[in-house]
Amino acid sequence: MSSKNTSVAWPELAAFVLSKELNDGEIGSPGGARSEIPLAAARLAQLTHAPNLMIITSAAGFVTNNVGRPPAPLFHSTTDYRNIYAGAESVLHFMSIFRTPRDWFFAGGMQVDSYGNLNMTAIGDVKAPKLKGPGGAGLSYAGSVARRYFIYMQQHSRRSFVNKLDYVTAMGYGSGPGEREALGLVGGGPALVFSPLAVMDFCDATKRLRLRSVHPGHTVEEVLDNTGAEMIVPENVPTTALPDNDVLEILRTQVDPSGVLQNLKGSRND
Amino acid sequence: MSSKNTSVAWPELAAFVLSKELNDGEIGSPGGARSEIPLAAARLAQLTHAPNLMIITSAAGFVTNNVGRPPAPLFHSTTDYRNIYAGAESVLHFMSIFRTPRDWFFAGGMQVDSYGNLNMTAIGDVKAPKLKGPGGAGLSYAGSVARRYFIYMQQHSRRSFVNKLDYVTAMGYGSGPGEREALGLVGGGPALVFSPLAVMDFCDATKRLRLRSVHPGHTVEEVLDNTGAEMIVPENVPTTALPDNDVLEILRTQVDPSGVLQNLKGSRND
Amino acid sequence: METRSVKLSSVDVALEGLEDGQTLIIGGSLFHNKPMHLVREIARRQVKDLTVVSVPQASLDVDLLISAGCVAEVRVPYMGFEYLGLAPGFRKAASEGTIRVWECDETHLLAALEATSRKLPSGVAKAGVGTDLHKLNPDLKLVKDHITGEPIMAVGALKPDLAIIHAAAGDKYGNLRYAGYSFGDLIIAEATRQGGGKIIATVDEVMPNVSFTSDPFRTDISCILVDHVIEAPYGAYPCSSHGNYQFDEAAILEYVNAAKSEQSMRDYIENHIMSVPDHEAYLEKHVKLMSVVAARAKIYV
Amino acid sequence: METRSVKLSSVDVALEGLEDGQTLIIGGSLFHNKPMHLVREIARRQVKDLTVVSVPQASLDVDLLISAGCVAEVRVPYMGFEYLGLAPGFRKAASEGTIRVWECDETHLLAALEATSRKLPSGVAKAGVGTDLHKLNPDLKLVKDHITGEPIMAVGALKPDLAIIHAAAGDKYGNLRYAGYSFGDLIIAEATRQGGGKIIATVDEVMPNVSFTSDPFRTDISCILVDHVIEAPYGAYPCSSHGNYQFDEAAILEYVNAAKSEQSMRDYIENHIMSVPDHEAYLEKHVKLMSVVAARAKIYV
Repeated sequence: MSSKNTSVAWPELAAFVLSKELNDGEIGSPGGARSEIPLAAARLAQLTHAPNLMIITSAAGFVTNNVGRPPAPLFHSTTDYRNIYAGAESVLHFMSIFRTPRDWFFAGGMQVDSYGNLNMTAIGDVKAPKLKGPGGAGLSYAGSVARRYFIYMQQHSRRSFVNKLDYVTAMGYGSGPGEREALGLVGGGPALVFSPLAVMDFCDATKRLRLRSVHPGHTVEEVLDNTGAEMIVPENVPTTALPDNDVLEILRTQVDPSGVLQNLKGSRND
Repeated sequence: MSSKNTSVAWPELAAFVLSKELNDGEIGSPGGARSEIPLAAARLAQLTHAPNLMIITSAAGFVTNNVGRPPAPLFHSTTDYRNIYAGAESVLHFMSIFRTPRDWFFAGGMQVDSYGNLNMTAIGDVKAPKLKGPGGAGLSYAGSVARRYFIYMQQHSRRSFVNKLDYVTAMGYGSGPGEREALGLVGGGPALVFSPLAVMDFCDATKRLRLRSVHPGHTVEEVLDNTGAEMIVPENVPTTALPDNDVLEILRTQVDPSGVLQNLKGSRND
Repeated sequence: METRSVKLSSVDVALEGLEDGQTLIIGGSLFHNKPMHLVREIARRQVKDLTVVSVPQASLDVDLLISAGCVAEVRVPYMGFEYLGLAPGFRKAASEGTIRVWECDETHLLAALEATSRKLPSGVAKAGVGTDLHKLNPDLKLVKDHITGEPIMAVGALKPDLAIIHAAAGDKYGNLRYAGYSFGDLIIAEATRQGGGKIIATVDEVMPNVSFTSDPFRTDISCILVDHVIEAPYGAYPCSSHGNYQFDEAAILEYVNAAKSEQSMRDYIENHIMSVPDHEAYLEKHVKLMSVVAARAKIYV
Repeated sequence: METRSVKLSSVDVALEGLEDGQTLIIGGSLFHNKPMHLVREIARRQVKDLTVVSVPQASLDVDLLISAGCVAEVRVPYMGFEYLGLAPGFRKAASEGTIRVWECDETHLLAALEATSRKLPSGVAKAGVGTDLHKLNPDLKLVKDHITGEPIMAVGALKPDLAIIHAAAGDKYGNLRYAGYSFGDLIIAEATRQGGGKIIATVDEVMPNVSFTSDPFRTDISCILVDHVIEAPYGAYPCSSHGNYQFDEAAILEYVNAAKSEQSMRDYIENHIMSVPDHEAYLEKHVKLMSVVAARAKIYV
């Protein structure tokens, strides 16, 4: 298929943006409730600039590399058995999942604050919460060991980007520079936040959330209106770059031939 | 072959005596430097009174049961790959070897004292020992978790049975009753000591080494002359019972068809 | 020479000793290898006040037990339906305060299970340091590392009374082989055995023992870790038997939709659990041949 | 699309960075899966003051390094030749005080490796409580359990600089498959990787990558845990490649006998190590075709 004149759905944009964050030779795990996105990002990286990238589908222990292999379908879950067809070369024992390196992890969250701390526990009083979250999963673990990790939020609102979390389920930069080191957390902390509206990273000096780019069709004002967390806004905020046709072609023909990302619920904002 | 009129070598007697200590349904591991003996004991138990006994060849993780299968040769080492032919049904991951139950273990030692404490570290000053032992191996671990364990000594002398160990590598009953419990050691401690001269156990009340039986051709006096450790000697000490012909037949045709035990170095004392 | 005894059991025999208030640990993860047949049997027996543990992820299995009123406490690192949404029964019960939730990271639960499996009093994890988890969970203790003194999270050994797991195949002695991934089932079985509990496995099929002796390296869980084997074809349905058949998304969504009202959930439980006397009846009533044919075919994409 | 790089290496490239005083960990156990080719290469380079670690058991591998004068400290739970007797080089060096011995139980070393593999500062074991081990080894610390307060032995994380292991087969990317048991090689590779060290694997043969993708559950060690793969047929000889070929007892006894005098050991080392430039030359000089044919045939009893 030709990808020309086909608008890019935000999950596709997410996969593209995140894929560029992954370097050749790294080892990492896609995760979170919408793991199609990081899984696609990692496979896209393998098939473009990072042929030695190894993916561990954490919860199922498959270690995969799809370089030079026939396209494999993208599935909704990293725990799906059929991920074995995407170049699985080994399967880690369950306990070995926690004994192997991660250059990166992906994490979702119900709430994120301006230091990249995450809440997956509850909104409101945990004794009788307005919204009970799914729980800590492996977020705190991943955040403590991974060289860095990427946060992707399915909504960008004042309820999801807040200054004070109802509960800290996983620590990002805590309350600022030096706190991770003081606690002996060996991982580097969150590197980037992706939302349906924008890409954000963290200021090296202050560890504060910082607006990096705004997706096409959206504005800085719109982002700020929907952000309850303090955020550094540089003078010039570029528009999030779209994948060129070659990369989009690889994404749509080799990484996600069945169009799972294009058809994700709420994937369209055009 | 008929086993009649064939004298029983002490390693065969050891295998027979020890096999009677193993109960149906138990799980255990043969070990020690002469592991042919406990391995033969466990297989003999499987083929006589304990068909549900499961053997874990600890260092190699094979879980075996040879009931109803063709006879398998006996090998010198429990780590020998060929033990897989003795009814291996599963192979434990290495770390799972330390996460599975043991109703019994077998242990050797350079020195044993009257509370069943063992020295595998060194004879003489460890900085420049007269004899450097092979080290702790898994003796202390086994002694700490196994429901009980059996000690077999290759020599019975005043140098191997002593009142004070040069070093305590693995704790038996320490310095007496209650000490294991006080330290939170969940295993039950040593149950029996087998030597080329005699069978010894431990008095329930005092946890002291106690003479249980003397092998045919040997005397209580001979045992005492060669024992440097304090030992309880009951008024009547029976002779160690020999296997009957049926059991000896099973031992020599199904457990050890190639006569490994009969031909062990120093296996003859007749 | 005597012969070995077999561990093939009926559900009734296997579940003897199941009591209110016990700690139940469930194998598999998310929609995979969930022993759904046993989950339904436990729910049908209307056991109360269970502490239900599952690691790393639970979905329909634990949520159904909550909806059926069997659960007092949930110890699950991730409790949800992943791309199909949040766990409705869990969410409702937590909001209404009718269940306790043991807030944790998966490495806390694993440390507690590993400690038991090694007969150690406790385990540690770095996860949780810098979070609120230990403020919400009294079993998590922020301590100083024995050697470096740095902050670390300690948790006591966890000893389940009963473990239920599902494998693609097993033999009559209790050896198990999975078609796909076995997730946390091994450490679950090890911890349950070492803690003095009971392990029940359902299997899609019983294979001859020679299938295991011919390739013992392929045995995922040894018979020394299994007390009862129950032959239950499609025993994980509507979840997957990982690598053997896929999960039935429509059947899982049927539960999610039933959770929209108390009446519809009562109807669902009556229809899927209370009114079906056994596994055969369940398959007769709720599983079409073509749907399992499709679930199998999907394995190959 | 770019292509993947391969990890097939020469010994010289793989051993770059090997230095006096490093911590070397050796895989396999007793007479099995010992990477003897690499052991000889390391000995031939006359590296000094190594801390040599092996778990659970070492024999010819570590003893040869001691006899060749490469070792300052030994960290091996069981150091001996099992039914073939005590380890002569180890025994001599320990008696003369020319090496340090890290007295331990195997669970102490495993706790130290597991801690590193999980990026934890330390690990614990119950073993050692009630013994003299911690009085002989300052790295073992008798402490109170974080939760129960009972006595327990703590040990700091151990981070090897270099791990050498031997597998029956591997692919060009570093995936490894063993024919028999892999002993402690996995936790050794995990701890070395997580501690920042390097992992070198010798393999009896290099198999195509498709042999691994066709059955990934059969892969014993993933390529993410291997830095260099060296094709070395009979690379474990005279030890076994477990399940691939048996060890050569006569060849091992040749070493044991050589240890009876310093001169005969010097001759042995000259003959087996210093005078052979590479693996091919070693096989030419010391391994008869019929002895490996026999070693293979013995696998089947």
